[in-house]
Amino acid sequence: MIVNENMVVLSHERIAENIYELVLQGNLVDEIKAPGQFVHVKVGTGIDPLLRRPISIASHDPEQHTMTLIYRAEGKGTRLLTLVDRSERVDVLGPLGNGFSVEGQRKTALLIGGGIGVPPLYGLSRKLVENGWAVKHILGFQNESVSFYEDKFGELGLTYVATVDGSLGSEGFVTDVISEEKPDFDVFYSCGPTPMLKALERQLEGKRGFISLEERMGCGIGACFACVCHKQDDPEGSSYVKVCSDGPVFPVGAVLL
Amino acid sequence: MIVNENMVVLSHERIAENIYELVLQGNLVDEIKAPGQFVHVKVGTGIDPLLRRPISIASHDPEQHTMTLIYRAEGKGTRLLTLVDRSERVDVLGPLGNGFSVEGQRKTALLIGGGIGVPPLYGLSRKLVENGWAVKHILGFQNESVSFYEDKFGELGLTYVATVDGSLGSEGFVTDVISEEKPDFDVFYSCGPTPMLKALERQLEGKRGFISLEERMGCGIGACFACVCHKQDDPEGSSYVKVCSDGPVFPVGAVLL
Amino acid sequence: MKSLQIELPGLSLKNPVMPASGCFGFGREYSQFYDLSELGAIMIKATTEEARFGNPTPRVAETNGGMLNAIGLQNPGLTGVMENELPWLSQFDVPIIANVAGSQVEDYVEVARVISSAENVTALELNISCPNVKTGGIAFGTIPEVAKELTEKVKEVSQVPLYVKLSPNVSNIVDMAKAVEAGGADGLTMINTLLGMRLDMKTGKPVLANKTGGLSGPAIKPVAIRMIYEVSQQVDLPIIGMGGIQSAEDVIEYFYAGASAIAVGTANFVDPFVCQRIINELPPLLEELGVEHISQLTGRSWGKHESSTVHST
Amino acid sequence: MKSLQIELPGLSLKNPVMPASGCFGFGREYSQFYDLSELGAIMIKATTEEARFGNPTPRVAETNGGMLNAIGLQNPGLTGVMENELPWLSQFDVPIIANVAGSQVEDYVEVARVISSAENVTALELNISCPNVKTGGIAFGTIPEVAKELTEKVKEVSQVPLYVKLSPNVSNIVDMAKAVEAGGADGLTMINTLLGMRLDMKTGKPVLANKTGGLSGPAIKPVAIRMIYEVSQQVDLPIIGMGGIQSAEDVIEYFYAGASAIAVGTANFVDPFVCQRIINELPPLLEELGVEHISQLTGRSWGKHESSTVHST
Ligand SMILES: Cc1cc2nc3c(=O)[nH]c(=O)nc-3n(C[C@H](O)[C@H](O)[C@H](O)COP(=O)(O)OP(=O)(O)OC[C@H]3O[C@@H](n4cnc5c(N)ncnc54)[C@H](O)[C@@H]3O)c2cc1C
Ligand SMILES: Cc1cc2nc3c(=O)[nH]c(=O)nc-3n(C[C@H](O)[C@H](O)[C@H](O)COP(=O)(O)OP(=O)(O)OC[C@H]3O[C@@H](n4cnc5c(N)ncnc54)[C@H](O)[C@@H]3O)c2cc1C
Ligand SMILES: Cc1cc2nc3c(=O)[nH]c(=O)nc-3n(C[C@H](O)[C@H](O)[C@H](O)COP(=O)(O)O)c2cc1C
Ligand SMILES: Cc1cc2nc3c(=O)[nH]c(=O)nc-3n(C[C@H](O)[C@H](O)[C@H](O)COP(=O)(O)O)c2cc1C
Ligand code: FES
Ligand code: FES
Repeated sequence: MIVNENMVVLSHERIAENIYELVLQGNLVDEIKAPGQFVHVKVGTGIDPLLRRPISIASHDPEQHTMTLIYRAEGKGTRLLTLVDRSERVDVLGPLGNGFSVEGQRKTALLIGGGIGVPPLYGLSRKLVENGWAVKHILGFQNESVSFYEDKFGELGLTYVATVDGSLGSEGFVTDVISEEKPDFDVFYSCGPTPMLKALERQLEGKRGFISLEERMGCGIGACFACVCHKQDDPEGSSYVKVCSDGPVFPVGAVLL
Repeated sequence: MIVNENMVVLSHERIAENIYELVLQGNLVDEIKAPGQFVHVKVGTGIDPLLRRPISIASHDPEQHTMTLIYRAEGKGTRLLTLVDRSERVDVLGPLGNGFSVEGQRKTALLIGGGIGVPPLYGLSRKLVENGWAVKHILGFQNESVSFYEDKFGELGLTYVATVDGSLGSEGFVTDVISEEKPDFDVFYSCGPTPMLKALERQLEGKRGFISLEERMGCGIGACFACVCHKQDDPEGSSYVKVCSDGPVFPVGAVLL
Repeated sequence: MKSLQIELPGLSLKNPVMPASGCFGFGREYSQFYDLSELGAIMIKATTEEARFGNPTPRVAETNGGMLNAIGLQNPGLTGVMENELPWLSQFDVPIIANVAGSQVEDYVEVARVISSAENVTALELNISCPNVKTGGIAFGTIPEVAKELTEKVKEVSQVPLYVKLSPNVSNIVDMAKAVEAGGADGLTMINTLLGMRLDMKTGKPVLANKTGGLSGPAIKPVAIRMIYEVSQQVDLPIIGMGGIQSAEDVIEYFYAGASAIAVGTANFVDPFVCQRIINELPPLLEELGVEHISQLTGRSWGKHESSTVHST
Repeated sequence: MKSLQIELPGLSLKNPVMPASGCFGFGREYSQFYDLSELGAIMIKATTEEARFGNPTPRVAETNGGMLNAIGLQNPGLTGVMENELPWLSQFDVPIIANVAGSQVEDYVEVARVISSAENVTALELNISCPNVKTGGIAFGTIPEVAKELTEKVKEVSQVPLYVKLSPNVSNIVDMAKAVEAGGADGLTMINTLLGMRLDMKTGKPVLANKTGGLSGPAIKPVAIRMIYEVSQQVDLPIIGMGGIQSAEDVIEYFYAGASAIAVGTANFVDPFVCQRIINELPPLLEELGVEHISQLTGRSWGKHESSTVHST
């Protein structure tokens, strides 16, 4: 069930350049069904900014009723969000959308994340390991100063890092890592900028995989038709999917990127 | 000189129902010339609310570079202002306008205040006493719960209080107090709702006096022509005064109320 | 709540609060949050003859105190709405106002003819004002004569009362209102969105794929209030007001201006419970204001007396 | 700052930033805060033939992300401006754009004839769009033919280039722009305020004594951007853009849309230093964007190339 709750801030830290980790506590956490779901956050109480901001659930702890959001302070809303202090409250709507499906069979998964697409993969990786999967990670960042969580991913499985300027890990993109390392896997999971997802779709053609998409949103629950995408099997037609409610996670090949 | 300063909040207390006392510190205080001047306060940093709020300087302390504002939490802006905490900063433009003239001759002054018109009279009374004047006060409030500063005024001189419901002092309006007590005085000073000022103008016809006016404001410095009033000697004509820059204090009889 | 019950052409409203077209889909999503039967009515998403995908994305952008949208009338088409959406909605005890859109007169007429026959559609909202469709649209919403003719044609075929939704992007809103009144409209809904645009700092290009979009939200409320104030004094039709409504206080302001009911759009995205909240906040607020019935407030800004709805029912 | 220098008809601007008419008086008050010579230009308060008191108060009201004003063109009249204000302003090294207002053609013509002869007035801004004057005004701003004729008449007598200020309260802003271009305008300034209204919760009556007022501030920026985007592609006149500008980023957005310079109005009330601040913030921002000269940004949203000002000087 989707709930709207003023969640308590347990901690709020800057973990990289313009990257913040926000830990929230509340009953909303009990409703989280799968890694990859997101929440819609209202920053401030007034009309400035007016709209909610969609942010992925990076990970959550059912016992403590806590969830972690990791976001980049970019525009008006997220910059304002950084000012929220411990023990203050944040207006959150969620959990929203459908997350990554993590079936029980013990297999090997390759998780590929780019920039602020990395956060939801952490919760996913933990869940997969919990379910007995072997996990490998490829994390792409602009440069070292904006990178985060490499160590945490490292604890869960083999982790490659690529940065555009080579300041951390290998120089280049996640796709370069794949071509070089040729990691073998059964299923891949990816979240990041659309160009990266497109490149992966080509590079990993034929492989089973799931990708998480980003779109500008209004309602976040499927009512306003702001976040609609064409399906690959009907690129021109009127059939569609809504990123907010049908996604943000889709099987690779389902959606026209 | 008018300055725009982010002043430090030294204290911020609720002193009556919806009435708050805000003490601010900064160099702006050094520019205050006379009691009755006001400041233009920006609540919040964004566009909600957009405009500044004019608030009288209730009193100030040149040594400590502090000034006290007393305001009623009413609409969007003032209600938001109540949330500002100690040691935070408030964006203040001022001092604005011309205050009460307090010539040196030792005389007797009658200060008549109504509701949120009372605050500036406190600084005025202190100044007058300092200059060797005898002061009497008549303070009008809706009822006891929204009354404030009676004691402080009492320390400076004879103080009558009137409340509409009689819950404090005599029942009725400040004008009733005058008719009953017939206090004698040389000059009167008044600040309060326009209907009250009108009544006083009639009741104290012929007496020397100064009144402080309220008008909706834009710029607060005389540029936008939002706060203009006709003059009594040219009620229909194009001559005018600006409450923000020519006032808010005017000699009784100068402005058409 | 007796103090909120209102009778308008085709509409017996428990209360004058309804979600605005396009901001509530066909109700399914918001039914997760509260019982849709609590609403005064529901204005469903614009329906066109054929299913439409709408515009490419991005379709929304935020602005100061508002938002831009260029959805492009995406909808499942007349058949889809008749077969799936309306039957689903019939489980709720709430009148449906069907928002009718098209590119040319024939489309409008066909959609109106069919959809007005649905058992739970008790009124139509003729959308002559969508700023986000390339063809047609604009002329219908800005040229009085054209609006009048379309109103007449649609009125002929409609089995339920017809409300015409006015666009604010005109030099003279009163002329438009009078034209559709002459065309036989039973009521007005206003306002639709103001045509606006936002450009991206980095690229310099429009944020919306459609380039321009419709401005909605709190930012446009003063324009809507002004237009309803003007129109309500000049035409004898009930007005369902909308534009930036977020609270019960906003609703009261719309009634003062001349509205007989109101719709909430953008605010649903910020607070999915907003309509329910407003409905609950109204009765105590009316008591504070000392009025027995909300309709007594209609037109108070220009001195209209008592219930504005009588004459129009 | 070479990167900010702009040449427009009648205007050699150090930078493209100027206070908007009516939001800066005649400069006296703001001269307390900074040297007015730092400004690109100054658009002075509307001047009418006779001194005017304007509307009764309240004259302003706040709205979500904006404000309403109904000052009513209060000003000291042509003689007062010629004898007191303009001579006082001549102490500053800054071009003055005189905002010309009136109720009928003759007023406009007379004011334009006289004020354009003042030595520091280098351009006129024809205010055909003030929403707050009962007579005249409105027709001039909404009927292309009428606007064209007024422009011609004023152009005949003006000794300096003529900019016409467009009202956003029209169905088709491009028609208005083309009409005044045909009438001989040398440039456009846009937009003036949107007609709006706010009602008082307690009384139900309009907050403004004039009832309706002009909506300005951040709330209207998307409408202004859209109109400048449309007009700049259809007419060959330089545009001075305005509407809700608060920051250097806003200025860039206006240039992207098609503006060649901009004006700041309401923001002066919030931050008296806003124009100076924006002027200082622009150069570093341009560097970030990697452009040598701000005029290279004009019309980038619709793909216009390089300096837009050349053709118009
Ligand atoms: C399903 C989903 C999950 C996301 N998860 C994360 C996350 O875990 N961490 C993170 O840092 N970011 C995430 N994003 C991106 C995040 O929503 C945007 O960075 C954020 O909304 C930008 O808001 P702002 O106030 O910084 O920028 P503004 O410029 O103030 O935003 C203006 C408007 O545009 C929208 N917008 C701007 N950029 C984006 C974007 N990239 N995607 C969607 N809407 C956008 C905003 O929501 C707002 O409505 C996610 C986006 C989606 C759709
Ligand atoms: C010279 C002067 C001195 C003042 N001194 C004091 C004081 O010492 N203490 C105090 O409590 N109040 C004082 N006021 C009144 C105070 O400015 C208003 O109560 C306040 O602006 C209301 O803002 P709001 O956010 O509560 O209401 P909102 O409804 O949010 O205000 C909306 C708009 O209307 C304006 N406005 C509303 N009421 C008034 C009013 N009565 N006068 C002027 N503008 C108004 C606001 O400034 C704002 O622009 C003074 C007013 C003036 C002109
Ligand atoms: C995302 C979105 C979609 C809309 N779709 C429609 C529509 O399909 N038909 C219509 O008549 N109005 C549509 N509107 C306009 C609204 O119904 C309403 O008139 C407008 O948004 C003003 O109200 P608001 O400020 O409360 O949103 C839409 C508005 C938004 C924000
Ligand atoms: C208080 C006030 C007075 C104004 N007076 C005039 C005027 O005299 N002449 C004019 O052409 N525009 C006038 N305007 C309109 C502004 O010049 C400007 O076009 C409009 O406010 C939009 O810009 P902004 O959003 O930056 O304020 C006035 C605006 C305000 C707020
Ligand atoms: S954001 Fe509204 S439908 Fe997806
Ligand atoms: S408030 Fe602008 S002139 Fe007084």
